[in-house]
Amino acid sequence: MSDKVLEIRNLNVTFPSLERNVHAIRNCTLHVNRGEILGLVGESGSGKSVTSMAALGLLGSSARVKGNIRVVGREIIDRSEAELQEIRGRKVAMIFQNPFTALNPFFQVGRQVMDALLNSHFMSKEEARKRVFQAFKDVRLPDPEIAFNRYPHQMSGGQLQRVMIAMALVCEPELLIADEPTTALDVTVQAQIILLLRELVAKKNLSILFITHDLGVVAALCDRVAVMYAGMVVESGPVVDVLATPSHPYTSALMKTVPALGQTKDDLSYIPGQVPDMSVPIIGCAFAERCTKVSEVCHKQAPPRRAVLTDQFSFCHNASGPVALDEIVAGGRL
Amino acid sequence: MSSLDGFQANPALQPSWTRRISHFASTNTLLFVGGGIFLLIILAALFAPWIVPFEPNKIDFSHKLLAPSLEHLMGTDALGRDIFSRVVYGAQTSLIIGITVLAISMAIGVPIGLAAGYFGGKVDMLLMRISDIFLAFPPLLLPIAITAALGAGLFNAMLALAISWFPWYARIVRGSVMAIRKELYIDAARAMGVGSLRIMFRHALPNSWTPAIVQGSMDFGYTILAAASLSFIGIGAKPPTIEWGLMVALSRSKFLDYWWTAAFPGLAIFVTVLAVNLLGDGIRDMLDPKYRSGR
Amino acid sequence: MIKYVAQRLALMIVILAGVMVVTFALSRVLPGSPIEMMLGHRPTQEQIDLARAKLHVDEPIYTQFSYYVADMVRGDFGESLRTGRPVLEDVLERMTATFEVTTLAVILVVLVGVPLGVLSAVKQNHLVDHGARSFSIAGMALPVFLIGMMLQMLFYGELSWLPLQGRMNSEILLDYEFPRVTGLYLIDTLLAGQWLAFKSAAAHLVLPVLTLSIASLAVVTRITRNTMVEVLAQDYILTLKAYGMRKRRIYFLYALKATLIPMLTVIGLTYGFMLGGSVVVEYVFDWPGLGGYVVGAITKNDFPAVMGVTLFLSTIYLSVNLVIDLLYYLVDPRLRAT
Amino acid sequence: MNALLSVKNLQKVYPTKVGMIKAVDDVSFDVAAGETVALVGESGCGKSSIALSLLQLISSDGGTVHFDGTDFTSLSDQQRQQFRKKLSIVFQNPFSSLNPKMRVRDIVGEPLKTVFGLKGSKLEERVAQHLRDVGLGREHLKRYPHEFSGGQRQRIAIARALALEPRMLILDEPTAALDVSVQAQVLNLLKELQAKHGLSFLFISHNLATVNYIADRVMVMYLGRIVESGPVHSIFSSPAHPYTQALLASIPSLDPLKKNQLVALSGEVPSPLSLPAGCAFANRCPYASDLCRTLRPDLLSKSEAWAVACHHPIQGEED
Amino acid sequence: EAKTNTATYAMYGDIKDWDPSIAFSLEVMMLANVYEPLLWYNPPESEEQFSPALATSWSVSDDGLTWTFKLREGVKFHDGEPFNAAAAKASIERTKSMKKGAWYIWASVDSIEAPDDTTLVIKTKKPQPIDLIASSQYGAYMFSPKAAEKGTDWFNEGNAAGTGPYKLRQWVKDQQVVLEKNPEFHGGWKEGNFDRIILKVVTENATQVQMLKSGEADFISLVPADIVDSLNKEEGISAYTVPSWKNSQFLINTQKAPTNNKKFRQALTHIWDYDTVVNDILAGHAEVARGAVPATMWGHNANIEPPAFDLELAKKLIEDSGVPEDQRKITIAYIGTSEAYKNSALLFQENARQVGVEVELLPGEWGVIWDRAKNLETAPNLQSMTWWPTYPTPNDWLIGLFRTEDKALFNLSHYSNPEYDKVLDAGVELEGSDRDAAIKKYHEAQQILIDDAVAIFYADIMTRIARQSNLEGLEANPAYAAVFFHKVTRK
Ligand SMILES: Nc1ncnc2c1ncn2[C@@H]1O[C@H](COP(=O)(O)OP(=O)(O)OP(=O)(O)O)[C@@H](O)[C@H]1O
Ligand SMILES: Nc1ncnc2c1ncn2[C@@H]1O[C@H](COP(=O)(O)OP(=O)(O)OP(=O)(O)O)[C@@H](O)[C@H]1O
Ligand SMILES: [Mg+2]
Ligand SMILES: [Mg+2]
Repeated sequence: MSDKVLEIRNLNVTFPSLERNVHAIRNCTLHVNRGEILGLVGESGSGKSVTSMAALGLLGSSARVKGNIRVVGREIIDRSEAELQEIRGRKVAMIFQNPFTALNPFFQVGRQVMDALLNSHFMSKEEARKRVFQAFKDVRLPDPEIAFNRYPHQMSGGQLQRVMIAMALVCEPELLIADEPTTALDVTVQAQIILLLRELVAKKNLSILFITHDLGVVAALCDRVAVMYAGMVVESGPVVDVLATPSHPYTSALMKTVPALGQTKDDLSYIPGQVPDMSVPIIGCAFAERCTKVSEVCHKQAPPRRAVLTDQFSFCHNASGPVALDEIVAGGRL
Repeated sequence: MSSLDGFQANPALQPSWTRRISHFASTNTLLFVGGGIFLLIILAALFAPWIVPFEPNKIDFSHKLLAPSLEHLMGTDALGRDIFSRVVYGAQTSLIIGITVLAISMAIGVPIGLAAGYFGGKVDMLLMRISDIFLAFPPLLLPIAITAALGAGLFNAMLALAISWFPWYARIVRGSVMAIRKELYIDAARAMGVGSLRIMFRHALPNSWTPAIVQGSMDFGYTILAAASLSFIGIGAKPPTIEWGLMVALSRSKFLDYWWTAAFPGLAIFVTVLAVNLLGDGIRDMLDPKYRSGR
Repeated sequence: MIKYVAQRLALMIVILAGVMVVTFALSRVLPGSPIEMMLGHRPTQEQIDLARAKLHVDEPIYTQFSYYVADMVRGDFGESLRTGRPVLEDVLERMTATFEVTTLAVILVVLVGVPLGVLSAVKQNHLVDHGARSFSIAGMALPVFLIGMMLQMLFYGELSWLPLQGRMNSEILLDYEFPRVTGLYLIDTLLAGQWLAFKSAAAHLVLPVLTLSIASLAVVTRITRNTMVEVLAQDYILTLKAYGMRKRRIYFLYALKATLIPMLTVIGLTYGFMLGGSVVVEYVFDWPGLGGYVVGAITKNDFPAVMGVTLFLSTIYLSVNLVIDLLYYLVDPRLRAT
Repeated sequence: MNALLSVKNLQKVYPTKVGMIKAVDDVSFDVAAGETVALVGESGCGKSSIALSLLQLISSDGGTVHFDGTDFTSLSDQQRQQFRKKLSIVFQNPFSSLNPKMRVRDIVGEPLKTVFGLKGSKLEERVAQHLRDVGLGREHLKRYPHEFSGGQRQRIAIARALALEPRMLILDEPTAALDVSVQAQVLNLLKELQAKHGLSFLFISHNLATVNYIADRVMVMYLGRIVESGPVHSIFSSPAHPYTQALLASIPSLDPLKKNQLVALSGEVPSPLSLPAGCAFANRCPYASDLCRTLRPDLLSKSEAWAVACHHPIQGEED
Repeated sequence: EAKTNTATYAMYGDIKDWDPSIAFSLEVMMLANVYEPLLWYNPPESEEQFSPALATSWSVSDDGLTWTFKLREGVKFHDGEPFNAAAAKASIERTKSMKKGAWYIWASVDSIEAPDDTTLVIKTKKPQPIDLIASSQYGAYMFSPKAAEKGTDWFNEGNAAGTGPYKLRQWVKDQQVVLEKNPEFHGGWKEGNFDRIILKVVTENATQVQMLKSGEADFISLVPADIVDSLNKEEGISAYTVPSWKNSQFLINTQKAPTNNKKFRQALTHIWDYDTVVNDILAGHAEVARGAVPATMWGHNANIEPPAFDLELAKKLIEDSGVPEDQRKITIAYIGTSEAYKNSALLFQENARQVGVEVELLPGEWGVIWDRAKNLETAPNLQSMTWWPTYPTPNDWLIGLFRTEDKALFNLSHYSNPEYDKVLDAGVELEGSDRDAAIKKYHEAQQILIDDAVAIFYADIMTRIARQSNLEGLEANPAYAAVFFHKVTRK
């Protein structure tokens, strides 16, 4: 068995509608190794959430999903609901962006966490309750007993997000998918969550797919990062490498737009133009329209996957480094 | 300003109207069936004199209670009147009822809702309590009480229905105005020194029309049904007005033996209301994406 | 809790006062003199004087109103012109018949409409959904009186399965004495252990209840479906799915509870529609309840009776809504926040 | 200092079902002509409430707001209309701050119409001119907001705010709803416009990095009160208030090697419904003493332009 | 045990007044079976005009002022009280003094005496047909003095105490009245008599018809004329008509514009389509009327020709009348539940439209439209009326409907013609002494009504009966709108 907890290969997701087909994910490939945190970054609409939903088979019947997704070695695509239920909660858990809406307002939070636990593991209620208390303690919720009987509206966003994390932990999944779990929170709370997640990964050998649009959070939390643009991963690699020496023009452009403390430049740089319309077929490189290093080939041919450094890959015609020939076909035409 | 080059909205993101409509036609066949039938009904109402084979009020006892035939498509009633002709004319009445009741109840309800939602506080409290009073009567009972006081008759019935129905519009408009009031563009307009009245009518009203119209299109059918019920129990339309509910009422003593006397006017109500409801549903789907089927 | 109840109660009283303003106003806009209308046939001078005194017509309108309110609060709705008895007595006597039909209809609507709506939402765009939606859209387009008449034609005229009208078979009503404990024949006959009478009562209830239910059933199915669809699109449902929760548990525990509030609202409204619809249904089925009473009263210009029933049913309706408000409180933890 | 905007002891209380929320508690500050002052703090600390009560879009419950020497709070609605041309606002969310049923021409033209009474081609001319200022063309006049991207919408909102040719703009988190790539464009635009028109900005944000980029001075808020104010570079390099310090330490750096510098505050933000008697930050503060828990510190000058509300300010190297 | 023999009668409204002194409406079905008067009036063509009820014999003094009734012995009221002269006296006096319902039939009575238990003496100031009055279908019933003591409220709780063949067993308000055989009935019982009568409230005639067809009802009260023949064809059902003293007319308001114009009124009589109404709407179960008194009643004027249905003539009369075009609007009030009225009115409305007269229909419940019609302000131009005598005399119509009244009661034409009153009074004066002379006067009076066009006299109607055909012993009696159940047996 591979040490890849999540493996997505050539994922394509289309939302068909009579008005226009939205081709939201185009040949996306990424993986999460056991015990690592992969950051998935990208602008709004780049397909981060769709990718994560696909990983759990949660996209529903309105989406057409093609490619391979393996979670802990099990194929996800085209599986029945019953089979998926085996995986969900037990092998992989998910945390959503907005903790205020991700919990049912009509039930006490403890009950909801306990239900998730009882659903994925067979045990007595008493036992389950104990474990929930423990999980609440682990995520440092003050007064677990009181928190257990609270309704969501009686808790703050940071607390709720911790409840969500506790829910994920208590189920002891191998993979945790977190879709922008800190975006709705304040920086100080965000810092708490980041530290908490780091600690939990270290303690419990958890693997996390962490979705965010904040490169700073990636830097602070993740081991590896995958940068998404227009439905595909354009660059991936260890955080240290990608952020220090971005090989894709999009990654570097993105980094330059972020104002950083202590920066005293007169003008912030920006990325001109707009994200491509996902309902229109893209020929060549999706970023070509906005790229400063664009060349003729970019408009004609989809860029191949190149290994830039040992573990750093980039989909760019102009990225330095050798072309991994075996990947040209896989990354190929749309 | 060089930094702004290429900052254009992509027109492809906005599908054209024709595409939208054709998309709609194919996803929402029922809407188009409803719309089609409704159009036919409107045409029937408008061109009734040219369509009908017989004078609708012409009494001819030698032809009474004839079963449907080629000559009398829907048969004749106890007075030998051609039911088909009467059903066609009945469309006029029903449409007038629907339009009048909705117009009156919106004319009362919309301004009330607008003022309540916009000003909030005590104004809201007062106006809404007043509306609540009218909602406290079980539906149909207030119209009954009002017509009992004002006297039976189609106009009074319509007025009574409108009075009992306006609070719904007040509520809906208020609700959406309250929601809109929280929208930043209202604050923005105020910040730019735009006056209250202008904000109410230029900003709040156009944005709260949608739910009112959606509600209206859903209520059109209810109105026709309610008016027919009032006619049926004898406090709505009176002859020589031709109204479907009244036709059923007049045939009540006969329908077990002469089913067509009640069935066709009843069917006319059903088809019309169904068409209107389908249309209303479609309009709602179109204007209010929340209810679109499927995700 | 007590504060909440007190608030709701106060609101209800305020609205009830408003309702009285409306009925009072209506009773003063009667064509001709209200007194003549209220007294009916050839009143003697004596009767007129008495009525004038009772209505306090010589005093200012607000004084008249205060007397009116005092009368209503005491339950003095005046005398019915038709039966010559106090309206309240008539109303109380007939109330149970209406209550029996409307309550059964509401129960039927809830028991059938809610599961159907849930099913329809869960099986979105599948056959069940199409079926349920077609039913609900057709059901809402059927005039109540037509439903009643069609059912009569079918079950009495064609099949002879069910009785045409009335509340109980005459002979059974005579031969099987059962004490009117609740006034609901279905319950009273059971309490008395009278099977035949129970069966007759039930058979007589079928068509009116069905007639009264169909339109509301359509509405409730539809609204359940729509709220359920909305709820199912909520993030917290996604959370449950992401944790591999079984569907049935999601739908019938987590989602349903969230739809309860809109459902309660709809059930309240439905009850109102039923009270209104009972007017037509009781008329069609000769049902000896308040609806039939009010139609009779209208044709006879029995104004005190019409207003009495109106006021009475409004009070009932308001009380139902009060109960529903209290249920909100129990269902929605957010209302309980302190 | 000749302040353009001078706020004294501003108070705002929201009565709610469950109690009174003191959203703005005794806030005073000045903004000089041509200056950019930033207001930062966590969500719910009262930033928007200040913005709205400056314009009296919500009525304040105490204190005064002098703009250009006139007390805004004591004006009648009528008089206030005239003043509104001098002080304008851009809101956080360009997706909801533009009326979806109005064309760009009317959105930008409306204040011109109601305040200046402009009409017809004159109006159109002015609108086009303002749109040009923010980089939009005549071809956009007839479009509706939904036909624009987020960044473009924010430009329209800025054009509208500039239509009355104000002397000061209040910017309530103008880039919070935008992607980083777009955020940069809007920030650049704002800087450009300020240089061109000599505007003052009150820049509200919770993103310290953008504040650092755009502002001269910064005021840090915590639970309705200003806890520290002063020049951006001084405060960001050596914060005096423990909260400011924590805030700065909570921002993840782009440099993965500094990831261990990330420090998190412990504890929860107290409910605004029941604020503690002493310093509101005391329960999360690593330096809190008994004094902090009983006595609320006042905002006191630390140096000429620097003030802090803390019993135990952090002593950094003074510049 | 033998099966109870039950008859079900569908009646279209519940009993309103249980007090026999007051009841004046639908109650007759109950009254005539639970109570008895002193005499019953026999159907026309019987050998005797009356049959004994609680009186076994009676006589009148030569001056016609003193009537002596010999009462039946050994009769007990249902509550066990004995029936005797004192009880009879008390009954009549109570009815008379209550001034409700049909009390006026006793108005001319001067005194009542009960010299012994079985003798009742009634004295009047003027000669009066007390025998007819004592057989009236309202206001002439004998009831237990004990019950009377308990008062109207007691009756209205659903109680009765008569001497009739049936006792009141149960009253479920708005649902049913059940009568049960009185085993002590002085008339005795036959094989096949009903043990029990259910009077079931069924307001809708369609429903009644259905119940008859299904056998659920043995008799129904609402038989639309146009289905009599088709009903009769149904197996097991007998539907037919019998002569009655009823006639129908639309009274034309002579004081309200535009019908205060005689020419205009005459025009209306020509707009009425007599043949269609009688032949189609009433399905031939009626005759076109000739004036106010029906052909079945003595004193009828057969020389009167009904006005022709002639729209041309009507048009001309309207033009001549001088009623301006914009005032040619009339209202027509009738009992809304009646098919026949409704259809006639619709026909009239349609025909009137053709000659430029707009007709507004005012259907309503009798009590309501009656109240309106009495008051000139609210009165309609045309008022439906179906009349039958409380006791058999032509003057019942001529006085009741058309004699000048201070305050309108049934003169809903608001007709006041001194000449007519004079001729009529002369007839009434002669009725006791010289019937032929009286008839002459009555004929003259009827002609005046035609000349003045005070009403559209359109139909002498027959009573429609529909019942199960396995019943025997039903005899038609125009004097009573009731079925005498104890005379009926089931085969
Ligand atoms: N159900 C759907 N139907 C049609 N299009 C969809 C659907 N869900 C997502 N999309 C489209 O897919 C694309 C990717 O969306 P996704 O939600 O994954 O973006 P994201 O990267 O998560 O953005 P954000 O940062 O805003 O959350 C978008 O263009 C979106 O419009
Ligand atoms: N209309 C209102 N009614 C009641 N409470 C309110 C209202 N508006 C704001 N508040 C409360 O006042 C406090 C300050 O709110 P405000 O919107 O000013 O915060 P903010 O700093 O702008 O937050 P954010 O960064 O989330 O925009 C919060 O606790 C908020 O819940
Ligand atoms: Mg997302
Ligand atoms: Mg804010």
